[in-house]
Order: sequence, then structure tokens, then C-alpha cells
Amino acid sequence: MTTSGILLELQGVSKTYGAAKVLEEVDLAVRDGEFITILGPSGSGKTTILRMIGGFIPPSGGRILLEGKDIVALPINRRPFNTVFQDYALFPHMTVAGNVGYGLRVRGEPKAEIGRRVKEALTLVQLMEFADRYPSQLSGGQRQRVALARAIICQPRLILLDEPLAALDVALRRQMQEFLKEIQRQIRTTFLFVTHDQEEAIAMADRICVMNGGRILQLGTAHDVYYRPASEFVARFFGENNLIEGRLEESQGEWRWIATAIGRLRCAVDGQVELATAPLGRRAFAAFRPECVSAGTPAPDSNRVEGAVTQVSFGGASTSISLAVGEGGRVPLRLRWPSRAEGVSIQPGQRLSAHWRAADCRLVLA
Amino acid sequence: MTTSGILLELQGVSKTYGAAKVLEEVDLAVRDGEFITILGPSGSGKTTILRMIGGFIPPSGGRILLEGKDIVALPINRRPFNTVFQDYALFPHMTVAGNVGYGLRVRGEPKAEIGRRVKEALTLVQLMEFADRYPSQLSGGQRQRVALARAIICQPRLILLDEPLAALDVALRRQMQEFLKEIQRQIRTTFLFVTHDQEEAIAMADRICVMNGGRILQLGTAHDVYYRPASEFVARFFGENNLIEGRLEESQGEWRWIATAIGRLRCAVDGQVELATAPLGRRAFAAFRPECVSAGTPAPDSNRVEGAVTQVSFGGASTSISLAVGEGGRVPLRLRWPSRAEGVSIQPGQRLSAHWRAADCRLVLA
Amino acid sequence: MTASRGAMAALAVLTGFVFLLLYGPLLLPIVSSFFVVKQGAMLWDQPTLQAYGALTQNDGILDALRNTAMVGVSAVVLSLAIGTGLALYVNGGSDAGRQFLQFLVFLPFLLPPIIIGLSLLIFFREIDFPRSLVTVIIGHTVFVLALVYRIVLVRLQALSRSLVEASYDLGASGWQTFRLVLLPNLTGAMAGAAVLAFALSFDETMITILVTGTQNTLPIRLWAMMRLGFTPDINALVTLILAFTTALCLVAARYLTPRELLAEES
Amino acid sequence: MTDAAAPIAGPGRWRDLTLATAAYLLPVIFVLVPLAAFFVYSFFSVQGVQLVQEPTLLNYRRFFADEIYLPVFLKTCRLCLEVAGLTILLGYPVAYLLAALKGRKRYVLLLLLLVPLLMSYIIKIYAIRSILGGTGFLNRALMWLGLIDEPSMLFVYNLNAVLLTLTVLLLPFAILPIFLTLERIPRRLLEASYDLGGSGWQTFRLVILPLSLPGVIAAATFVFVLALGDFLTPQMVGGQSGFTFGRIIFSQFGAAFNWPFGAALSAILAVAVMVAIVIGARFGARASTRGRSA
Amino acid sequence: AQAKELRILAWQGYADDDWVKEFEQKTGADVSVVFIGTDDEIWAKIKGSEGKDFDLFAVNTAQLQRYIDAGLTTAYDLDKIPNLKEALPRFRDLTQVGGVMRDGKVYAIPLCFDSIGLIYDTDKVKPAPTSMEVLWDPKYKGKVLAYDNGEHNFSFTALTLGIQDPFHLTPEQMDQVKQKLIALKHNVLSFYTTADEALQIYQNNDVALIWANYGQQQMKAMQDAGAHVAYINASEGALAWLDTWAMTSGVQDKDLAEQWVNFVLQKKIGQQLSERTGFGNTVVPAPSAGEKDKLVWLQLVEDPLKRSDLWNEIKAAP
Ligand SMILES: Nc1ncnc2c1ncn2[C@@H]1O[C@H](COP(=O)(O)OP(=O)(O)OP(=O)(O)O)[C@@H](O)[C@H]1O
Ligand SMILES: Nc1ncnc2c1ncn2[C@@H]1O[C@H](COP(=O)(O)OP(=O)(O)OP(=O)(O)O)[C@@H](O)[C@H]1O
Ligand SMILES: [Mg+2]
Ligand SMILES: [Mg+2]
Repeated sequence: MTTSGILLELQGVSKTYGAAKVLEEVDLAVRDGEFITILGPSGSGKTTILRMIGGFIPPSGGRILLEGKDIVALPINRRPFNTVFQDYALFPHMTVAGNVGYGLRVRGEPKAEIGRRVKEALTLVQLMEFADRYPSQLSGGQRQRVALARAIICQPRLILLDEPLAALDVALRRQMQEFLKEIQRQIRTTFLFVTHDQEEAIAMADRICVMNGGRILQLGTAHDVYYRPASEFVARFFGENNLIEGRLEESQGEWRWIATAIGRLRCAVDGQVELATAPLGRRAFAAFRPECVSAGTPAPDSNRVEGAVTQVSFGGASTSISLAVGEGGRVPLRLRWPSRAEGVSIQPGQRLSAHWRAADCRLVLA
Repeated sequence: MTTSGILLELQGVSKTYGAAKVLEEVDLAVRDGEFITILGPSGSGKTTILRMIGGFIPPSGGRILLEGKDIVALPINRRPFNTVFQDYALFPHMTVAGNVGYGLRVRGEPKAEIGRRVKEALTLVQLMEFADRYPSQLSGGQRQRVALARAIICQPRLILLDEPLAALDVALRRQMQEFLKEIQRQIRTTFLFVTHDQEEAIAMADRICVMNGGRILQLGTAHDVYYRPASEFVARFFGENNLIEGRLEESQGEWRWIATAIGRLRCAVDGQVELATAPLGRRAFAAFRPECVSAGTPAPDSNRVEGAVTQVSFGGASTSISLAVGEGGRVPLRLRWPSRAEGVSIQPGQRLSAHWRAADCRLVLA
Repeated sequence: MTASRGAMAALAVLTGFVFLLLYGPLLLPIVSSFFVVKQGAMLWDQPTLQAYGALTQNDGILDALRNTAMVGVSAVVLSLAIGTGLALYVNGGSDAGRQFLQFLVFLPFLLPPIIIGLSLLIFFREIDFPRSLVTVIIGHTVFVLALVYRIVLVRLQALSRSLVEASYDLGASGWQTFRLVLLPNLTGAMAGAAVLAFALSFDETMITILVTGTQNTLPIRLWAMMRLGFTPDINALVTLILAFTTALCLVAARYLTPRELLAEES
Repeated sequence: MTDAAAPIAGPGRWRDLTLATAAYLLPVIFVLVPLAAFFVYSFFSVQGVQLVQEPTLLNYRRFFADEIYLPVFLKTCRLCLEVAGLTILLGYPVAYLLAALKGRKRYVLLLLLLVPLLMSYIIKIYAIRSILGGTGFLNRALMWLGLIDEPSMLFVYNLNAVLLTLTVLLLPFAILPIFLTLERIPRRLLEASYDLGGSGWQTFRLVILPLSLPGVIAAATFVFVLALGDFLTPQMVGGQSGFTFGRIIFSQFGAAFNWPFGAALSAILAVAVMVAIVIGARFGARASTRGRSA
Repeated sequence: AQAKELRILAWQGYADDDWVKEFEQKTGADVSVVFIGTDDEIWAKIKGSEGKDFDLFAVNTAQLQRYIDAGLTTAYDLDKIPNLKEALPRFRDLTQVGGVMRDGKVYAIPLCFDSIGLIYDTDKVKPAPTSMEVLWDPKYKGKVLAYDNGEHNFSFTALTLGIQDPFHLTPEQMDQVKQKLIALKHNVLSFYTTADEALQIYQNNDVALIWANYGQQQMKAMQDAGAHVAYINASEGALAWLDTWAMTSGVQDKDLAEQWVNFVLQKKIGQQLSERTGFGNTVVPAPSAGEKDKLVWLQLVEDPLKRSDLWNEIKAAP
């Protein structure tokens, strides 16, 4: 570990295919032993970043530093990283055990040791009984687990995972998540983990990196990214959110008032300098999460609106309610309440008075 | 449409690979215009079922009826179905537009018509600007969308989708979901949709089919499967759940009391005959969802326990709380509360009195 | 690959026809090797193994056969090694240098053999490299290289690049990647290329005559025999060669079949 | 170098250089040097048996000026193209059948198709000649079947015979490369095509054929080049039509003793064929490289 | 000391295994023979190696000149070849054998020969012909097979026309011959290229006369196949090839090479050669050619290319 604690650093790394720039100059510093998840829309450049770190494609510009040393010219097989590929890239001519043991085999580990560790890894991904199968005889999720086992068995410094759990069911995914976190704790491997599953991103990450259009938009803890989105995009992309546009009208300490189509809304700036210094009159959003909106007796300092319920939809643990508020019901709000077996006691068409605490309502600059 | 309204029926369909029976005799009736999602652990046989319906692999036994006629011998290209493959199966030598237009092309549609509809389909999956790319130049999610567009453009009677949205981010996935539902409404296509995402399954499905170990365990509406799990497996697999084991002790109308390690718990049988007729003394579970458990003033008829908070973890819209209850705190409970920006006001170590309404607590036979 | 039952039947008929085309011409020498041939006609009532007896006495031919086999095997081994290496190298990029290399590899294949033979002969003469079976092996290797190279290259291009990436990613060296990942996927193509290359070497006359020292190979002998006509023991010889290679191939097929392919079907 | 190519060449600049050196070494020594030295001849001329070492383009000019070379060259190319076409027409279905077979069967059958190659080809030509001949097996069979009344000379001592014989001799060279590419086409793609309603034929034309193109082109190249280099078959079964470009070149080194002209003719041949091959390879590579990482 | 080595480039039948073995035993030398299929290969091989790859090679008299011109041969010391004195009269005095000497030195020793005569069907052609002129006989229109080779056809036609030197034709003679050949063309059924082919055509068609490029051997093959045919050498002179042993300029052991030539000039070997190949040998009389037959040894023609071009024109003529 370097004194700075930074394992890997991307400095102004960019990637261009022909005329298309798929990655703008990107800076990213990954601390040793850290778990970073990368989140972003399809095509935003997540795989591209991972593949450049892995050495599979050369960056068009910029530097990639491993413990301070530029590794752009370092061959793939000399980088102490392992990758779980988005399309698995399993060796079709090797059995599951052969695939998983490959990394150890090429390192020249003794046969017995390989056998032992392969067994261990396969047990962890629950594929012990499939050891002698070929990849073509496996289901999608089974293949993905083989890819996972193959990458982690080498205990690399840094492990690059490209949606490694996408093909797994929730239960299994949760087990794998725990198992990955366990690895991180035990051998202090650093993780760069691409996922589309926000809960997964939150559950696993020390820091979350949100990308869009070849740019890193925000890098921070889950709580930060969820509650202090750096931009409208992040606020909309990461978790469900209500964003009501308006104009900054009044400022009072930590509080701001925004004039919107559904009335004056009180928001918190929560110590964020950029927000705190935003001039009055500026376009901004009041952002509040569906789960923060409730009916019934409001707390003091709450924002309050009235509207008509347009849709109630069961979503498992929670039920979503759509509310039409504002003049002519033109502004849609989303509410999310815990589900009840007998259903939420609300019907479409019903009028509802909804409120949310100002502390749960964030200012996001437009 | 047949008078029975059944489009497709599987009768005792099974599949065996060598010695391994990966699909037990399965019965399934799919109504015309219905949206069925198939859920199950990795390797449970979801893809196998889809592939047999599509005609890619022959069943080892049983019949597959399309509007009452056995189609086991019908060649793939004469089945009015289209498939989104789990691994996409895009034609590498054709552009995105070529791939998407393939189905129309082989049908002999006029060029102009193909062009128009390809454009339409690509616009829907937001890939218009990628029309001239080759699959190898696309990101994972983009490929998946091409596969989707390719299958829906033909407007088949039945469309088989194998985790068609797994590689998409939440926002895009939601759009695609809406767009698929829209198609279903407009052209009354029937959907068989494999997914790992429970929210997706719930949001889209008319009925959900839960599989495990090559068997269909339950087939019902989302609400049914969520609140009336037919078995312990379904109760555990589908959504998060607390299952407390015990013995049926008392019966009173719709209510049952189970003696468990954390006390007598009152459960609802909710009109389910099998449950209602279960004899006293039988092993059973009290099942209740984390989101139904609250602190504070209990409603009447609630089950009540006390325990120590062991973990509080932020999960985006909700925060999960683990509670150790019972003698020596040996029974873990999970609670799930809506998140708040300032965090849930509970700390690990704190003692908590938790309760849930008997109506939210289901009886599940062991 | 798939095909409907009807299509399969049609294909089978066609394949049968091709088998007929390929094996028809072989029947004549094979059958004649077992009978007395007199006045251009086969005497069906006189089966005999005379030809085989005569063959065992024909040292010249047997010598030539040995030389041919040695040259063939060496040329195949060399061209497989070099051709595969070149294919790997050329597949690594598409710069002008690699294009040129490709051109070089192909040249000897497409020029009339007499040109290759002569230029090599003159070359060896100039550098004072004695003509022998070694020069013949070099000549044959140069000649069949293009074939091996091309077959391996085509297969290589069909292989998913991500396999190589995955191998490097797991820390394998270039050689390990080749041996453990590429080679198993290339064996089929290489085996096929080896057979074709051996066949070419086995029949190659012109280059051989020009660059050989004092050794004959089978085609040289047969070529020379055309003037006076073939002796019956030649029929025996080709029959034996055919029987031997068929047996060899059937054994090879056992080991050539990829295991994952067999597993898939079980 | 393209991006995509980088990882394979991979490890380091020095290794690149060593690799390149290793790759070029043998071809340069054993191909470039001898041939280059030889082709210097093509700019010389001869008088009697003496080489006149004065650079001239006369030999090249003669090829185009003299009225026999170009037509024979073109005729030969056409013949060889026909052979290539015919072998592919026959070989493709066979390769297809092999690829459609399962497991060991396909390899056994494949090898059985290759075995005839190991029967000396001179012997084979002899056999073919007697089969095709006026009273050969073919004619007798056709007569027995009542298809013809008297022996037909359609199959012997003419271009048909050359075509047929070369086809029989070279068929295995077409089957193998095609089979090798067919074998690699992921089954899933065919399923996708059928799934989208493609008929067997459409699937073949739109998916299988394009994806097997690299193999077809390799096959065509092999057969074409081998047919071009074969001067024995045309002579032995071609009758009056058996005069091919290969023989013209060959004769320059014997009776005519005109090595310079022979070298020039070969150079022209090499360039022409090479251009054809490069075009072909481009064509084939396009289809295959696209498929690479998809 | 190392065993002496003799390297021979020869046609099939000129250095059979048993002779080689016998010679090896006698001299203790190591003999290796490489067999060749065409004249062109011999030239390419010998010229390409500048004579270094072999000590002895078999070559016909027509070809020999160019080797001598190119300095690829070494002259013989006739004293070392005593058996030459036992040769047939026709070959004993080498000055009488066209082309084997240059500047008084002997560069080649004749080994075997054959004529290029006429095969006729004894049932169909009566009386037996004596001249090639019979090929033009309208009686046999459509029953004649000729050989597809411009060079030889010009030569034999010239002989038939009574031209003295059929190998060096003046332009006028050339034209004369060309006209005659066009006439021949109208009389023939087909031109053939191999003996085998001629036989096949003969068996399937009404053929009376064959210009026998492959000589006696060709006739024998036909007789073996049951044909009723006979062979003559035409009275105006029959073309004939004569193969000789020539020593390369790169000969390593001249003595040994001369010993070999002397060795094969034995009566026994000459006899065997004729028996096995059907060619005439130079030491024992064989049925190939009677003593009286007028044989015209092939020579290098004035312009092979020209003849080949003209031949094409003839074939294309109406
Ligand atoms: N060719 C085969 N040979 C043997 N077993 C196979 C073969 N194909 C699939 N299986 C097995 O059949 C079972 C069911 O596979 P299937 O692909 O249907 O699973 P799935 O439910 O789609 O799983 P996933 O969610 O992981 O895609 C798996 O255990 C798998 O290993
Ligand atoms: N070889 C290529 N040529 C041209 N464009 C490419 C190529 N590979 C990727 N791209 C483009 O680069 C962009 C980023 O791709 P990347 O694979 O990094 O996306 P991603 O964030 O991983 O998306 P997904 O979540 O869909 O996997 C995409 O728009 C893609 O189309
Ligand atoms: Mg990606
Ligand atoms: Mg699956």
C-alpha cells in the first residue's frame, strides 16, 4: 500500500472510437481496499472504463496509475487485476473446474492446491456439483457464477466486475454480495463493480460512482449520492425521486424556498456550499423521495400539497401511489408506502393531502 | 383466440439431459394476451421451458399445445413466437438495423416498410443513432435492446423473453417495461417473461410463475404470490420475509396461533383451504414482511416482540434494521422502514419493541 | 448447423455422390492389386497377392516411400509450427508489414512449382547448401505453408477475442494462453491442415526433383515410371498406403473430437 | 495497429520487435531472397543459352503483345475458377452435412473424405482417365442405364475432363476449410433466424453463408491456386485443350530455355493471383472480424 | 577413406536396381539414381545446379547441344570406355552419330534409342505400307491418328517431302510443310498425346494408321491389348531419338562415372534394357530397328517456338 492509500488512479483518461468519443477525460482515484460500484445508463462507458483498467483496450488519452506508476503500457497478464467479464468469456473447451482453476494453473500452483481451492471457490458459488460440466451445459446464472469464481480465486489486488450478478436471482445475489464483501474484508481486495441494481450498489459500495455520457458525474457514499445528488441527472437516475422545478425565492440559514407550480416549497441545502451560495432567482428543483411523502397529520415545517390519486400499484414490499397535484393536476408526484396484505387503503380518484418534511426535501440546482 | 382463451398449454412437459432431469413434468396454461413472468433461482429451468416452447430443444416428454394443437413437431420457424435470447444471439455480420429488420425481411415485407418499422422499433429502444453499427460495437445493454427490438418488431402471437432487461439500468428498464406493457395492450401479444427482478415481475405480470428445481411451485397474481405463498420456498424466495417456525396451537375462525421461540404469534389463513384445514400440532411458519413491522404504538391484534437492534443498513428508499429477538436474541428479525435524509433514528445496540398486525402475518405450512 | 430431415437426405445423397467421386478412382488400382492383369484386362479368376510380394522386393520404391513419409511428416510439423506462429502474428494486427508477410507466405503456394524449385535450387547452390532431403523438406515446407497458415488464420479469426483476453487477465503468459486456450480450439483446424499439407507434400514432384540431392521420393518415381508404365506392385503400394492412412485417420478421429462437443450431446 | 488488436500482440515493445523479427525471419530467408533473386531474371533476356544481363522490360511487354499468352492465361484462369466454383458447389453441401452431424461421426466422415488425397495423384489421374474414357466405367454405366446409346466422348480429352478430374482431385481442399468455418457458427444464431421466421433456405443465405464466407474464400483460393499450378492433369486428360498457362511457363525452362521470360510470366501470374486473393481475403475477413467480439 | 559416390540423373529403365547393385559390388562405390520425367526437368535441374548435383545424366542428342553450349558437360576419355568398341556398328564410330561430339571431343555416349515409326492395322491396311505418305491416303480418311506436337510433325513431314535436313527448314520449306500438314489434318480422326490415349481411341474407333510417337513400345502395348497391328520405319527415313550418357561439368569422380558408362555398355545389360523397356540399345541388336532402317536422329530444331506457333495455326486452320 502506498502512503497515500491510493491504489489506482485514472488521470484524464479518454476513449475515442473513430469519430465517437465514448469516454471524456475521466479522473478517478480508487483507494486500496475500497469497494466502488459504478452506476450509469446503458452505453455510458462503464465497461469501457473497466476494460481500459484491465488493459484490454488502450486509452486514447490520459494516464492510468497503479500505486503511482503508469501502467498504460503494462501487458494485461502483468497487471495484478482480475476481471469478471460482462459476457463471461468462459473457456468453452474447459470444464467448470478447469475454468475456475485456470488462473492458479498458469501460475504454476501445485495440482493438489489448485484442486483444493477450486473446490472451495465452487462451493462458495454453489456450483460444486457442476465441476465437470462444460460451460455450454450451464444456465446463464451458473455461467456467471463460474466467471465470478474464476476471477476471485486468484485473490488479485484489484478485481473488476462487470455486472457480475446480473443473471442471478435476488436470493442468490444477496448471498454473493455478502460473499464478495466478506472477501473484501478478509483479503482487502479492491473492487470496481459495475451494476445496474441500485440496492446492490448501495449495499456493497464504500463509494458509488455515477456515470453518464462518458463522464463521471458523482463519486461519493451511497447516502451522499442518494440524498445529495450533485446534479439533476443523478437525482433522477439514482433511486426514484420527485423533482419539482421552480425558482429560488427566499433564503434563510440552512433553508431555501422555491416557488413552484405546486406552491412554495421549503428545502434544505444541508451544508453544501454550492447550494448555499446559489443566488436567489436561480432555477432549481425541490427534490424529495417518494418514501418521504406521507398522508395524515403533518409534522411542523412540512411541505404540503393536495391532489388526486391517479394510480395505486403494488410493488412487493412497497406500493406506489401516483398523485396529480398543482393546477389542473398537471404535476405528478410519486409516493411509496409499505405494502399491506389487505392492500393500501387508498383508491384511484380519491383526493389526498400529502406532506413531506422540509428536511427530506433537497435543493438541486437545475 | 380459442373459446377457452388458452393460447398455449404445457402438459406434463419434462426435460432430461443424460441422467439429469432438469425439468419435472410441468403443466402450464397461458391465456391469450396474458403477461406471465417466470421467476426462480439460477438453474431452476426457466430458460429450458422457454427454449422448449420456442422449439429450440425438444421436450423429453409431454405435450405443448398451441390453441389446442400439439406443436412439439412444428419447426421453429413455423411457430408464431419470437424470442429474446438470454445471450442475445445477434447476427454479428449484420448491422443493428439489419438485425432488427431480419424478421420482416424473411417474411418478404417491402423494403420501405421494413425501413419504416425498423426505425420505429429502434426509436422505441432508443438506439436510432446506432442503426448502422455492428453488434460488436455496442455495449451490453445496447445489444440487449437490439435483441428486444428484433423480437417485437414481428408482432408475434407469443413472445418469449429471457431476462430481456437484465443489462439495463433502472431508468431505462422502467421505460422498457412500460413499453412492453404498452405493446401487450395494443396488439394483445402474449408474454412469457423470465426475470430475476421481483419488482419487475410484480410490475409487469398478470400472473407470476415461481419455479424451483425444475418444478413450477406457484402460479398466481403478484399479490397472491407475495401474500399467499404456497410453500416455504416461495415465501422465502419471493421478496424479503421473516419466517418464524413453530407449531400450530390454536385455531379460531380465520386466525391461528403458532407457538414459536419468540412467543405465541397470531396469523391469518386468509381463506386458504389448505391452511384452514391444517390440523393443530402441525409444524408451520408465521410469515410477515419486514415492511410490516413497526415500532411505536401497536394496533390491537398485533404480535409483539422485543429485541436488540443488531444492524441498521441504508438501502436507498428503505433502511433495513436487523433485530435479535427471543431467548438470547437467537431469532433474527428484519425490519424495513422508509429512509430519511437524516438517517433512521435508531442505533445498533438499542432495544426496540416491534409489532406487526396479525392481518399482516400469514400462516405458511412447513 | 441444422437442417430439416428432407434437406439432410438430399445432402446425404450429395455426399454419397462426392464419396463416389473421391473413392471411385481409388477402386481401380485397389482391385487390380489383387488380380493378375494381362493384355490390359483384369483376370477375375486369378486372384493373387503377387503384387504385394513384388513390392517387398522393390527396394527402390520402398526407399522412396520412406523418404516421402519423412519429408511429409517433417514438412507438416514445420509448416504447422511456422504457419500457426505466423497466423497468430498476422492476426495480431493489420499493418502493411503483416500484409506483406502474408503475401510472402502465399507466393510459393501460387507460383508454378518449377519457379519455387528453381529459385530454391539456385539459392541453395549460391549459399553452398548441399542438396538433400533437408532441402526437399525446406522446399515442401515453403510450399505448403500458405495452406496451413490460411486454415489456421481463418479459425483464429473465428475465435472469440475475449477468450484470449480472459486468459491474459488471469495472468497467463502468451505461451500459456496459446497452449491452454488457443491450441485446444485450433487443433481441429490444425489437424485438417496437416492432412492437406501432407497430401500436397506427398504428391509434390517438381520442387522435389529440383532441390533433392540424390534421393527419390515416391512421386518422383511414379512420375518417371509414366514413361514405361506402372508395374503391378505400385497398385499394391497405393492400396497399402490407403489402408494404412484410413486406419490412422479413424484412430485420429477418436482423439480429434473435442470433449466438450461429446459432452454436450450426452 | 488497431485498438482491438493490441492485447494479442500485448506484452511490450521489445517483445513486439522480437516477435516481428521471428515472424519475418524464415519467410524472408526462404521465400523472399530466393524468389527476389530469381525474379531479377525477368528483366534480362537470353541469346542462345547465354543470359544477357541488361535490364529490359521486353519480357513483360511480350506477354501483352504476343497474341498467345494473354488468351491462354485468361483461359487458364477461367478453367481454374470453374474448378474452384465446382469444388465449392460440391464441397459446400458435404461440409454442411458434416457440420450438421453430431459428435464423432462428423470427424470420422471428414477424415474419410480426406483420405483419398493420400493416394498418389498420378495414379488417380490414370484411374480417372480410364473411368472417363470412351469405354470407361462411366460410359458403360451410362449405356447400361440406357441414358446414352453409344460411348460419349464428352468426358474425355477435353475441358470437361480437365474440369472433372481437377474437381475430383481437389475436392477435399474445398471441403475442409468450409467445414472448419461452418463448425464454428454458433448454433444460437441459427435458432435466432428460425425464431424470426427464417426458412431453412433464408437462414442459409442470410446467416450461414455470410458467416462461412471466410472458409469458402479460403477453399476457393486453395483450389484455384492448386488447379493453376497443376500442369499434369490438363495434359493427361485435356486432349487438345490441355494447353494451360502453367505449361507455357514450364516450357520456358525446358525446350525454350527462356528463364527470363518464364520468370516474367510467373511474376505476372503471381501478381494477378495475389490481387485476386487479397480481394478475396478482404471480402472474407469483413464477415469474420465483425463477428469477433459480438 | 570415404566410399566413392556416383550420382546419376536418369530416366526410368536406364539404371535398374540390379545393375546398380552389381556395379556397387564391383566398384565399392555408392550409386544413387534420381529419376526424371521430362527433358525440361533435366535441363532445369542440371542448369539450376550448374551441373553440381549430379555426375552423370541421361539426355537425348537433340537436347545435348544446349548443355554443351552452356558448358554443363565434361568430355569423355574414350580409353576409359573399352566396351564402346563392342557397340553396334552404327554407334561405334561416334563421329557418325550426330551431335555427340564437339571440337573433336566426345561429350555423350549413346545408350539407347527408338524410332518414331508407323503403326498400322494389319487387317485394314494392305499391303503393308512403306512410306509415311500413306497417312495422306484418302482411303484412310478419318482413320488416322497423329501425334499432337508441332516440332516432330514438321520434321517427319519434311522427311516425307524429301527435305534433306528436316530440323533446319528454310521459310519456304516451312510453308510447304505447313500446307502438307493442313492436308494431313483433314485426314486424321484425332491428334493424341499419350500412347494410352491412342490405344483407347483405337479400341473405340475405326483406326487404321497411327503415327507412333512412342515407337515400338507403343505397338507392343497395343499388341498386348489384343490389337492386330504392326510397325514400320518409313523408307524415307524415320525420326528417332537417341539417349546418351553425358557427364556434368560438376562431376566429382570422373573415373567412376566413366566406369559406369562402360559398365552399362555390356552386352548383357544392353539386352536387359531392350527386354525391359522395348527400346533399342546400342550394343546388342534388337528388333527396334533393323540394321538397314534409315534412322534420322532428332536434333535441336531451328526455332522450336516458331514451330509451336505454326502448329497452333494449323490446328486452327479450316
Ligand atoms: N446442455 C445441457 N446439458 C446438461 N445440463 C444442462 C444443459 N443445459 C442446461 N442444463 C442444466 O439445466 C438446468 C436448468 O437450466 P436453465 O438454463 O433452464 O436454467 P435457468 O432457470 O434459465 O437459470 P438461469 O437463471 O441461471 O439462467 C441447469 O441446472 C443447467 O445446468
Ligand atoms: N468497438 C466500438 N466501436 C464503437 N463504439 C463502441 C465500441 N465499443 C463500445 N462502443 C460505444 O461506447 C459506448 C460505451 O460503451 P460501454 O460498453 O462502455 O457501455 P456500458 O456503460 O458498459 O453500457 P452497458 O450498461 O449497456 O453495458 C457505447 O455507446 C457503445 O456503443
Ligand atoms: Mg457494459
Ligand atoms: Mg436462463
